[in-house]
Amino acid sequence: MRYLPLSPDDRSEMLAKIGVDAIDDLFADVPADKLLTEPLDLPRRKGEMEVERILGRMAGRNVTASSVPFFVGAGAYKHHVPATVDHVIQRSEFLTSYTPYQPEIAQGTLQYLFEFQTQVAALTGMDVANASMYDGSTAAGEAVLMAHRVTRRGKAVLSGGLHPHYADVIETLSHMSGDRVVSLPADPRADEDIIAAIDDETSCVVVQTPDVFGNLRDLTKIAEKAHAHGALLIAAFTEVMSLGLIKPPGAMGADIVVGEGQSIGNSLNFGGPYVGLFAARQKFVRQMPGRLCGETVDAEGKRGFVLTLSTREQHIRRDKATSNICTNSGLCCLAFTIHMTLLGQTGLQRLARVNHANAVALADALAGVPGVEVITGAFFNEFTLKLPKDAAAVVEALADKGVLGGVPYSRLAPDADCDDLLLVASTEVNTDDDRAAFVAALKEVLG
Amino acid sequence: MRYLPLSPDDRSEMLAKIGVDAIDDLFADVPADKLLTEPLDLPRRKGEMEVERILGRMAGRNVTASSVPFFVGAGAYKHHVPATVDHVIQRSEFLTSYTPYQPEIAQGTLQYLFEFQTQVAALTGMDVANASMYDGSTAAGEAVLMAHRVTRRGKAVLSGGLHPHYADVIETLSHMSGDRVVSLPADPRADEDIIAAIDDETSCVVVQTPDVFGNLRDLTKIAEKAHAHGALLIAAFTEVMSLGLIKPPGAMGADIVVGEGQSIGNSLNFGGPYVGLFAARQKFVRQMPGRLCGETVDAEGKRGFVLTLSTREQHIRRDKATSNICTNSGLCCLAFTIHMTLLGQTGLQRLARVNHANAVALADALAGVPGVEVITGAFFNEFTLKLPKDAAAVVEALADKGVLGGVPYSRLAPDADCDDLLLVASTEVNTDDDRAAFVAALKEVLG
Amino acid sequence: QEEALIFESGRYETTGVDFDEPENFSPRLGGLAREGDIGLPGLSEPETMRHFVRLSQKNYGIDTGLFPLGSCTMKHNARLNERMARLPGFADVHPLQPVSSVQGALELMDELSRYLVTLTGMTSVALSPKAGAHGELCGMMAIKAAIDAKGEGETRRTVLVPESAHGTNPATAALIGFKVRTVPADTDGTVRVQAVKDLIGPDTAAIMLTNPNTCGLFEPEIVEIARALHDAGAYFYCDGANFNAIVGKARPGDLGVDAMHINLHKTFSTPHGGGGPGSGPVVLSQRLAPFAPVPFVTPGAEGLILVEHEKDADEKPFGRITAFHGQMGMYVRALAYMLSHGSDGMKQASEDAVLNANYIRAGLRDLMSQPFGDKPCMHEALFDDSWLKDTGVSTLDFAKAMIDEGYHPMTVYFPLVAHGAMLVEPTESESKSSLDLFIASMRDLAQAAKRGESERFAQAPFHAPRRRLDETRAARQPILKWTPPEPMREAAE
Amino acid sequence: QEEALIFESGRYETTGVDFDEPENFSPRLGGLAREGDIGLPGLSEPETMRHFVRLSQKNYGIDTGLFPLGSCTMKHNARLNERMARLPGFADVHPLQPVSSVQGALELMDELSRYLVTLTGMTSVALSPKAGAHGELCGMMAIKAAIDAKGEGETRRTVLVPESAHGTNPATAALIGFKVRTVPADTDGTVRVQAVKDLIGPDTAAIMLTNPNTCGLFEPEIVEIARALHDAGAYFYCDGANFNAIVGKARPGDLGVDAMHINLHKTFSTPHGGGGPGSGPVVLSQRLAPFAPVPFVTPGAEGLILVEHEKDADEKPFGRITAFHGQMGMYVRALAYMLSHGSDGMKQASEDAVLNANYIRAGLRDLMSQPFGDKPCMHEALFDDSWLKDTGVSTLDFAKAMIDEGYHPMTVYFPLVAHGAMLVEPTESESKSSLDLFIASMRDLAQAAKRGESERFAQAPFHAPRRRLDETRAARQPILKWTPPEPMREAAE
Repeated sequence: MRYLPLSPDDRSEMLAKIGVDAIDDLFADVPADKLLTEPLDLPRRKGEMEVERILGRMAGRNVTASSVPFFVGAGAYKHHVPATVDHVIQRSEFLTSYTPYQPEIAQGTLQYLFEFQTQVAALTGMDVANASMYDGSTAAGEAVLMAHRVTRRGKAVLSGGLHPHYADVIETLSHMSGDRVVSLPADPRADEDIIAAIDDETSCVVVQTPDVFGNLRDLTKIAEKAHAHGALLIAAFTEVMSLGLIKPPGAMGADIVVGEGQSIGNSLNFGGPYVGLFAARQKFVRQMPGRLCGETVDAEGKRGFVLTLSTREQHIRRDKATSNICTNSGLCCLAFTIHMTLLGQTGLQRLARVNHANAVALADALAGVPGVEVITGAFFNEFTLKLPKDAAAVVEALADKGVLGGVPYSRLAPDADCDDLLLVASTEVNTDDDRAAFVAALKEVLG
Repeated sequence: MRYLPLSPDDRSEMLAKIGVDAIDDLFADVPADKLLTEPLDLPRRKGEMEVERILGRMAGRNVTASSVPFFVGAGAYKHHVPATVDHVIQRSEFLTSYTPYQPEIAQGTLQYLFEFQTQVAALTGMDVANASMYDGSTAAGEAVLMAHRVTRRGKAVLSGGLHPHYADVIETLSHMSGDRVVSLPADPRADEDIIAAIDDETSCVVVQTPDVFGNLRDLTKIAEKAHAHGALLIAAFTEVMSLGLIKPPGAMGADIVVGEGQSIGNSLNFGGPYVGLFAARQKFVRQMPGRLCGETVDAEGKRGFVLTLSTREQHIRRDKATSNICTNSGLCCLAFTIHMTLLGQTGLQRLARVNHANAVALADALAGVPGVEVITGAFFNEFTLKLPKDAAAVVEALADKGVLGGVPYSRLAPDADCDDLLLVASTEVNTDDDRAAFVAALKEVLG
Repeated sequence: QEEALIFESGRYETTGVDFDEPENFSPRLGGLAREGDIGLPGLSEPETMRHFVRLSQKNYGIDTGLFPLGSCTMKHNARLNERMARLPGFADVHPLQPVSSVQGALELMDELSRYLVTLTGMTSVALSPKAGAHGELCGMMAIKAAIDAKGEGETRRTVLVPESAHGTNPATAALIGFKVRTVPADTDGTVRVQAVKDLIGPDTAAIMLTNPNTCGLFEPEIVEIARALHDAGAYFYCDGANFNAIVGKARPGDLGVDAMHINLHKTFSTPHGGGGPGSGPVVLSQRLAPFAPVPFVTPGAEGLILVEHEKDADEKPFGRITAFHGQMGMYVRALAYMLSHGSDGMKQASEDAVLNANYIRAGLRDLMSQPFGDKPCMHEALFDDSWLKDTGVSTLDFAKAMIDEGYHPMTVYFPLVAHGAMLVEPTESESKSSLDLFIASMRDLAQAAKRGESERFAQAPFHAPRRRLDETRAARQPILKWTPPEPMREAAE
Repeated sequence: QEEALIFESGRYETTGVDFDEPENFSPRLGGLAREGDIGLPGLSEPETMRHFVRLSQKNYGIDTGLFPLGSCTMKHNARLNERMARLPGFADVHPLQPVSSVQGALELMDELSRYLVTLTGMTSVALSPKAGAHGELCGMMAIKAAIDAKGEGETRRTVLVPESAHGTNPATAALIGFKVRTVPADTDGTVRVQAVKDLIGPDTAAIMLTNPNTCGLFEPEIVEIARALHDAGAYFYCDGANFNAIVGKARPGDLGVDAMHINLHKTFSTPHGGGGPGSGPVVLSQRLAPFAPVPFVTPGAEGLILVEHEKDADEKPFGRITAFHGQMGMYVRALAYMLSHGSDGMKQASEDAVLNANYIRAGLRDLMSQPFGDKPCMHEALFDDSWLKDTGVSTLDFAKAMIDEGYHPMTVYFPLVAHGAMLVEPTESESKSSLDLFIASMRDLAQAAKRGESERFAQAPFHAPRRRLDETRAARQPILKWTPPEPMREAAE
């Protein structure tokens, strides 16, 4: 077996050295009737070529984003990732290393985490960022728990523009931990009165911008109201690239910012792995979940980096920890950091403008399809269409025509009574031909 | 431009430091009327995404070996290369290094070259091997030149079973250098009397096994006759994997062994880059072309490796060099060495048996097609069919049916009057389904 | 040469990505355009490449040497698996595409589930947890949901956790409102059924027990412990971090486990990647299966279906724990591992992992001390620091000295039940000659410690990218991001 | 830790590749089956990975630091190009598939040819040469064929080669039977037209001249030299190794060149790979174009055609120089480079390469000596060793001391026209800050040499995987492969 270096002779020699007769002598603590004697009902070993065939066949049954006019977003976005990124993250020293608990031989990981934290803080306009969470949705869940800790209150208010998956994650967690959640109704046109929902029991209010419908939200007044009531504003986003073009939550009064970082450096991957971004104001740093990398010096006075403030964490604090998180999204952070380094703010801003321009062009083109209404006013690279038909059926019909035309909102929230809404995203990968194909197909489907 | 780190400000500062006013002051030696003032008639810079689209479109116009039943060989073979190989050869320290002229910081390259040389010597059954040539054909050309040097004679005898491209390369080189070549006629059934062609003017006789038609050749008697006349036997091969199963040329009296190493570790690449293998008897080592890596010690007595015997080479000996070769196939050697290390003789022998078994099964299946004759008796993974029709037309017709069914010999040697011969190869990648598809398609084409 | 931070070497106007500026469009940003510098310098592509390659050279990985980090399972990461995960059909597919366009992806999830269920002898699997601790959370939520469904939510509020447990166990339990009670370990490092029974009461919701445990020992009374819990109406959560020792040798389902997470990045060798991403599917017993969260894959009339909402489920999902469907990229890698090994290879891998650990144990037992006596271990060998008594060398010193020998240290000071613990897990990926070399190096170090060569230890490492780092300073005045130097202010002071 | 050879760590029975043994077949090997051990040990996959990763750690590459190897052009290797070369449509295509099934591959070759012809101002290109020296051979063969076609084959037997030329030039000329005459360099490092005219005679076949030359200088009289050759009925072969300095700035065709090879691995950045593979297409003037070897791509009625035999050509190909069609993998990378840069980017790259070289020259000119005076260079700056006189430090010592500073040395002792030459080529891939750091390090070293700190140099390198290696010993008793130790024989002696 190609992965196992021991030969039968090795095994015999080693058993002798250990002083037992047979391998199962080492499994003596397993109750005899529980020790398996027959192989499990699974196929035997396969060579590389066979594995490639099996998985290649499965992969071939999926329609890839690059192979069709593609406009699917709603929390994950198709962007072009430079080849440098994937090359570097596959380097043995990054790919096959562990959490940097031995900092002397993990400065590579630690320095990029420090760079990552700095980048995320800059992007969000916040004081500090951690070394990542699993994804945007779990980061949002952790943010609510953190707000509860900070405020010592247990009621979260969720905007109706929050991605329903994010809301579900928060609600599940809150239900389990015995906290309360007030979720405002779905809000396609961003005209909800979230301010009215904030009271003195509120620990936090969670608002997403761009919201799930694509609307850009001004958080300033919500922050003021929240702060006036002793509550925190948690700002969320699912498209980090928007921060190249729109005002960051930190500049609008957010106390905690969470979001999905997938768009920078990471592939779609059918939903994961992604990278959750988590940033906060300096004063809350000791209540943050997750790993933090900090600067220090070594015994010779040279600058170096270590994981720090670990007394917040589960491996030290156990049941008093700020979170149970252990593994995070290390390698996805690295991908993020490399891509962001390549971009720099100049590249990020330009790329964001390309995204926005493509989305504007698409919105204008789709608005010309009879029966279609673009209901999103201010947006980044995603907006909502109101259709004269059931959006889910339209999406299926578009797929039959070779266009992946977006996400029916009803797929995210079947009970929201928004079956005619279609979320449509456009990024730098879309061409004029893609847009024309979408318009033509939509006309046919609706016609 | 993403590849150019200098900013406009940098450039100005640097010009000032150098003491010139403008960049073209540094191009002052270019005759003024020859200095280009307008951009050349080529497109301007493109982003990664655009380049991927352009080249992806071109790539998409080719039929890949993995996508169809594939039986094309004749000097290049479709094998499965483990993922480890491509990962390692892309490591920055291998990919972006230079010829190891500074051995203290190139021990990685040098050690694998030493391992490569040892592997090639073992495979071919020879005393020494060099650190690679461009490919098998140019290695063959160099071998003939070397034989001329060793014997101080100028007449090479080429077997009619030698790959016509290899013969062409030798003939072109000999024509240019003023040497003589006697090429025996094409010899599909391996019944030529090569021994009769050897005389006292002969510097070398070049025989391929498995030959271009797939025949396995016993070289022993040819070697005896050559040696009796003071000539050298140059043994050639185009399928290195055959050496896992058949007697090596070194055991049959060859003086120089040359061949194509592509099958181990390297992709088809539409013909290149490949890796030429070159091995010889110890006594001829100082007449060998190409780089040689040797063992030595460093100032502390530790084992280390260096390029050696460089007084043979062009950068020292100039017009007295054994060859003009400089760059060789470094990274392809590495791929070869890694794949061969993974295989070991146990894996190589097994893989060779799989190849042979698949070829035997295919030969038996094709022999059942009416009008088709398998004319090769002893073979490894390739053999020749005699068809009732023009082989080139059959191959085209098979391609229309989605089967890449081999190489018409007439494509290699249009003047050989062998238009009905088809060279067919089968390796470990072929399945029962592939064979069945080939048989069915061939029946249709011939029926 | 020191490697500067990108904030020190980069410039705001530099970019290593080429796009043309879009022309002729009217922004529709509603007055929310960002203004001013973001604070993100860029580097050209050559500079970027060199920066990160040079950073990587300051790291240690499995590919560069033996990585005996106990409990972490640093085994070989096959590049085949990386290649498979990058197939466009897996990597370039959106989680919200129409399910008709992702049938191969659902098939992969379904096949992975089948493997996991077969290997563990359980009823079903929840794939979506993003890492081990997330899997713990998922499993404990399922237990809580089951308790709630029985109307015992108000009473069953206590979770038993052995003192040797991973920190994630109590943290997870506490996160969703359980009280944690610690189960003491026996003198042999395992948990006695009696110790559990002593703590079981009507308030007991579950136990969270690692098996094989964090001392590297198979819990010999695990079946009895499970029965005791079940008899009391409570559940058995098994921390599956060490499942790699028994794959193909024993099935958690046969032992009475109700829920167990599987670290795909340990047992099934998806790369650790310097701290993630992981993946932590949870296998569930029949009692808990109905409560598995959305989404999950299930057969439908026209192919596989993805159930994404509680109302679409036949059972009683407790909710959703993450956006989308989990760590697809890790599923592909794990399935590639399983297909490659097969049932025979996975069993052999477990045996080799255990054999290798015992071989190290046998090679060091005369010099180093085993806290629970000289007896076989599973996939990791535990030593304590009693053999270092009076040498002036601490476990930490010893670990740092290993760096100078070219090794990554073992896990230290965990589990807490062993004083100055050193937990060595070689995994099945090491050859005998590699282990021999490691043992020889450790023996050499151990003898040096006993000879009193304390300076070799106290200051170690000497031969690493950094000498020992000041962690106290880092925590006292945390510097968590780069800030521009303020030469003016410094000059004024 | 030392890294053993695979022959020391591997075993004959080990394999890291899994295939099932074929069943039920009768070998058809005609009595030529191989018997006994081949002598090739195998390693498992984890061992193989670690072995080669650890070997790589003993190497220096562009990605790890500045690599100022003059004449070698160690510029950034974009991974986009690697990705493109690995597209199955290029990598998984056989050279002898029906041409109807490889139209995209032929299109790529055609497009690459168009770029090369446009950049050089020449008539056509022969793509198939496998590396630079092979391209020289191809070009000189074309010249020989042209001479033969004019019936001058017996008389025109001499090739002029400046003393500063690469060794490949005279070696190539000699390989195909030309006599080599050396053209002396002028005191300014360039070739005077008069020096050429002094050697031209009816026996002159061609000159082989590098431009920009190996001293990093553009030959100012190149147009006159070309004219002198042409007037005498001879040809001008230009060694294109340094074409990277003038891409987009000047075209060899405008200068009178008849043939020039292009090192795709230098000018167009296909990776050097530790010594190859390279690719050396040759551009040809109208006078030589008819003699280009087979194969080549040409338009046909139904798409592109591959002309593989002389009889199928309209012109007079001189033959074939390699099997198949050349280095496709390198063509893809080179075209990706060209598409990415565009005409604007390639011109800028040339300018930046020249600017960077002059910046280094300017930064070191007060400390180090320039053999031909203080004047601008092209893409590489040449120093000699006169500034080291009386320091006891040689060029070699200085180069080895650079290793301790973290740099790959420059090219040393080449070109031969400068005593103790040091040829520095930074390429356009280096940033100003990288150059500043390099200059500072060189200045520090140079001052140390002048201060007489000779021990820092004589024993260098100190900080490398190996100290200085004994090359004499390697050459005296060459050990070119591993042989099993013979303990019995040794014991007997």
